[in-house]
Amino acid sequence: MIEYVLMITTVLGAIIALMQRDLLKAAILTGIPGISIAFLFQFLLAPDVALTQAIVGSAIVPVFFALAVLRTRREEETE
Amino acid sequence: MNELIAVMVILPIASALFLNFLHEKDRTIKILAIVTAFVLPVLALIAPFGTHYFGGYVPLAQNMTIGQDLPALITNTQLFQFHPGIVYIFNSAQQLLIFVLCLIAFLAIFTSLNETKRPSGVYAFLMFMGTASISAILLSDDIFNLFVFFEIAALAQVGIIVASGIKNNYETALKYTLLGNIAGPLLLLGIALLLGLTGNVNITDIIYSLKHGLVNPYSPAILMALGLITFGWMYASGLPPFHTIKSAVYSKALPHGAALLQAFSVFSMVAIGIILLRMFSYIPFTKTAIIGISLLAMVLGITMAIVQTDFKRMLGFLAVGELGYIGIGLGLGTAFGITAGLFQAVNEAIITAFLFIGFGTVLYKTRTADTRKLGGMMFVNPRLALLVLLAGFAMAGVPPLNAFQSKLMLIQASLQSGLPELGIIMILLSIVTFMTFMKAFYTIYMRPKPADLKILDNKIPRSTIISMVVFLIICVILGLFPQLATNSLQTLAAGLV
Amino acid sequence: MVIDSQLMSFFTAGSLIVIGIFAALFLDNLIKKIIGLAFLADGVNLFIITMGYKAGGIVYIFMPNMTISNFAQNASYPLPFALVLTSIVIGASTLAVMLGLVIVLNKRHGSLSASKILGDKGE
Amino acid sequence: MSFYDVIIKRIREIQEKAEEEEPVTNVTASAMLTAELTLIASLLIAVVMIRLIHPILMIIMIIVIFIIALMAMPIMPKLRQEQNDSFNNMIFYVIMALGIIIALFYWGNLNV
Repeated sequence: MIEYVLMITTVLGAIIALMQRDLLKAAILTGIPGISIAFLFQFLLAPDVALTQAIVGSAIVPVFFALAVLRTRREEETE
Repeated sequence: MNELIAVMVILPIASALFLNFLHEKDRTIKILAIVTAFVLPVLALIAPFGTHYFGGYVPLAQNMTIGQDLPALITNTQLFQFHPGIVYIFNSAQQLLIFVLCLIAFLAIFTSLNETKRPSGVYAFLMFMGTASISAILLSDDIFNLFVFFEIAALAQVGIIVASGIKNNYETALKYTLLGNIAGPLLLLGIALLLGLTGNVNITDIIYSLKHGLVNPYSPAILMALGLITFGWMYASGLPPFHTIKSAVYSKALPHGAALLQAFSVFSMVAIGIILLRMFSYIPFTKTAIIGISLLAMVLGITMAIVQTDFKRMLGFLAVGELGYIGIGLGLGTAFGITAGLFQAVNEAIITAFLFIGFGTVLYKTRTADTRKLGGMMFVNPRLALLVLLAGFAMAGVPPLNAFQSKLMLIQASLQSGLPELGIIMILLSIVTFMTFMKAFYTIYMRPKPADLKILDNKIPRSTIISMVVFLIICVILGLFPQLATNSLQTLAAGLV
Repeated sequence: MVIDSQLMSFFTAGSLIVIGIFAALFLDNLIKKIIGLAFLADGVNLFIITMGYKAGGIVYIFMPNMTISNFAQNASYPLPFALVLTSIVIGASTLAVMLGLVIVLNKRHGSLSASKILGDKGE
Repeated sequence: MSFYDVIIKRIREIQEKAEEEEPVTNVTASAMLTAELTLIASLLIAVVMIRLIHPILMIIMIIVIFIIALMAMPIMPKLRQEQNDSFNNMIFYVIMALGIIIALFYWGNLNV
């Protein structure tokens, strides 16, 4: 049952991350689908990929985005 | 077992890493880079033909020590024949294609080391890395290995654009990467569908599964995979709708970089096109689609080339347009047509590199690429002008030069396949190509010099002229003796029908 | 049709791919476009992993107390998983390149809007 | 008004709309004219290949495309504007092409 919850968090997390106006929040929220996918990999019998994805998807990628946002601008522009 | 095949990919990667390591030691880097770049085409010539199994993982059927004690569950099925590791295949066609690729890389590196003031830095690194990945794409019989090198090649191309320092190059680089990050995962999705259906990533094994009914060859997933791989192919080679970004990429690189970049596109188009034909030639729609896309590329590329005012952009669009000829050769699907298409690919890579480096001298002298501001370059250096004119003749297909032979073969092949319309369009577009070239040549070289044009006093390096002469010699040799190329391409083409 | 977790996982992967393409196509902010592309790559990875999954199977690690035939019949298919490891690393590296380019461009133009930075003036 | 004048006029109109500062010279106009004729000619010749499917369909298509080309003349300035360097344009066409390719390969093969 828990895998269905993870699938829903993945999709919802992706949509919510893209809906943020604050780019830093969006950057940090990308970790939610990342970590959900990592747990999903564990359920799909791929523990070593899950380990890699947990590090890359939930730590490295959000940090990359957050660093990029901090070096550029925080708010999305409105026309 | 053939170790030299793997060396063809490993040597450029190793030398790229090593050159980066020797930062700031300009003289050593220069010598080392030229020596390695010179070794690469020689290596392609001396390596014996054959198959290389990475890590020594041969199919179980050939591995007697493991193969004999296995249960009937394995020996009686195809598992016994399948390839467990990455396989590189090296035959006469691959030899010719890799030789030409490495030769262009050598001349581009040779030119760049003398034209740029500081040889140390990432530029040579990126050129070697790109060459290695395209060689791997040509050699690889493993479709996932192909994807990995496809991505490395895309990154190397982005690096070459970023390193050029031309105005607005970062914008073009970002556009190219963004589009690449759509095309790359979708290509991977196509590969994944094939893997899911056949359980294999080795192309020979996938073909075996498709031809011997192990999987349904018309299942929707296969058709989807075919579409997605075609999409990745269009990105890698710059066919429409990627022709605008690809021509922008060529125009934002330095001339020698652009020469190498178009060679990358030409050879990845050939490599992935051959794989498409090998796997899916039983679906009749594949060839129709390849011909349709190629026609679109020819017409859009060449008509867009005429209306450009920037000569680098014009050359970029012409390079995209010429890709269409290769595609038509592949799409005709006969052995003669495929040979003609591959021969055209070899010729086009050489001639376009020749043109990019040739027109690059104008850029070197005047620092502008706008044809409206140029003129009178003929009197600055008439011999160079003559070389550029000969390159243009070669591109248009004037008799003693090489593109004449391949275009003639293409037209004959289209007549033999019962599609004379393609021949007519090819002749028409050749004429328009020549007109486009002459328009640029006239405005840059023959028109009186505009008053506000400043011609810099820097001498054109001798290495640039040597490279151009080498290109011209190859053009003449291939034009007079086309059998040199077609003989080695015929075996591959015959195997694809 | 039986709705099992494998099918649902394919749908999740598909929706991630669609969300990614949507973001790359319609959102104007460059960082958001790149976030979308990261989701696209994630979706493809999830798709490949789901293909190797076997309902009720075991992890493809050979333990000392297993027999070969039991392992061969129940283990999930490991080849896709090996591919995804490579693909994750490639995705992260191209992401870093794109973000680096975005930082440079923001310094030049003072904006993150795709229609402003990547507009029609590249000739 | 001759054909050449019509072309020049239309190019100028489209350039004014696009707010380009380029002057319409003889070279630009002749280049546009060549591109235009090449485009229409190769389109018409390519359509002849439909004869492999059905000869009557080919005749109809040629007539239709000829009329459309005459009505939409000059096509090239518009086509050039469509194929500009704007990223939004590029990605739109890329996704369109993806959709068309998948649809063609998927349904084209299942139903033929």
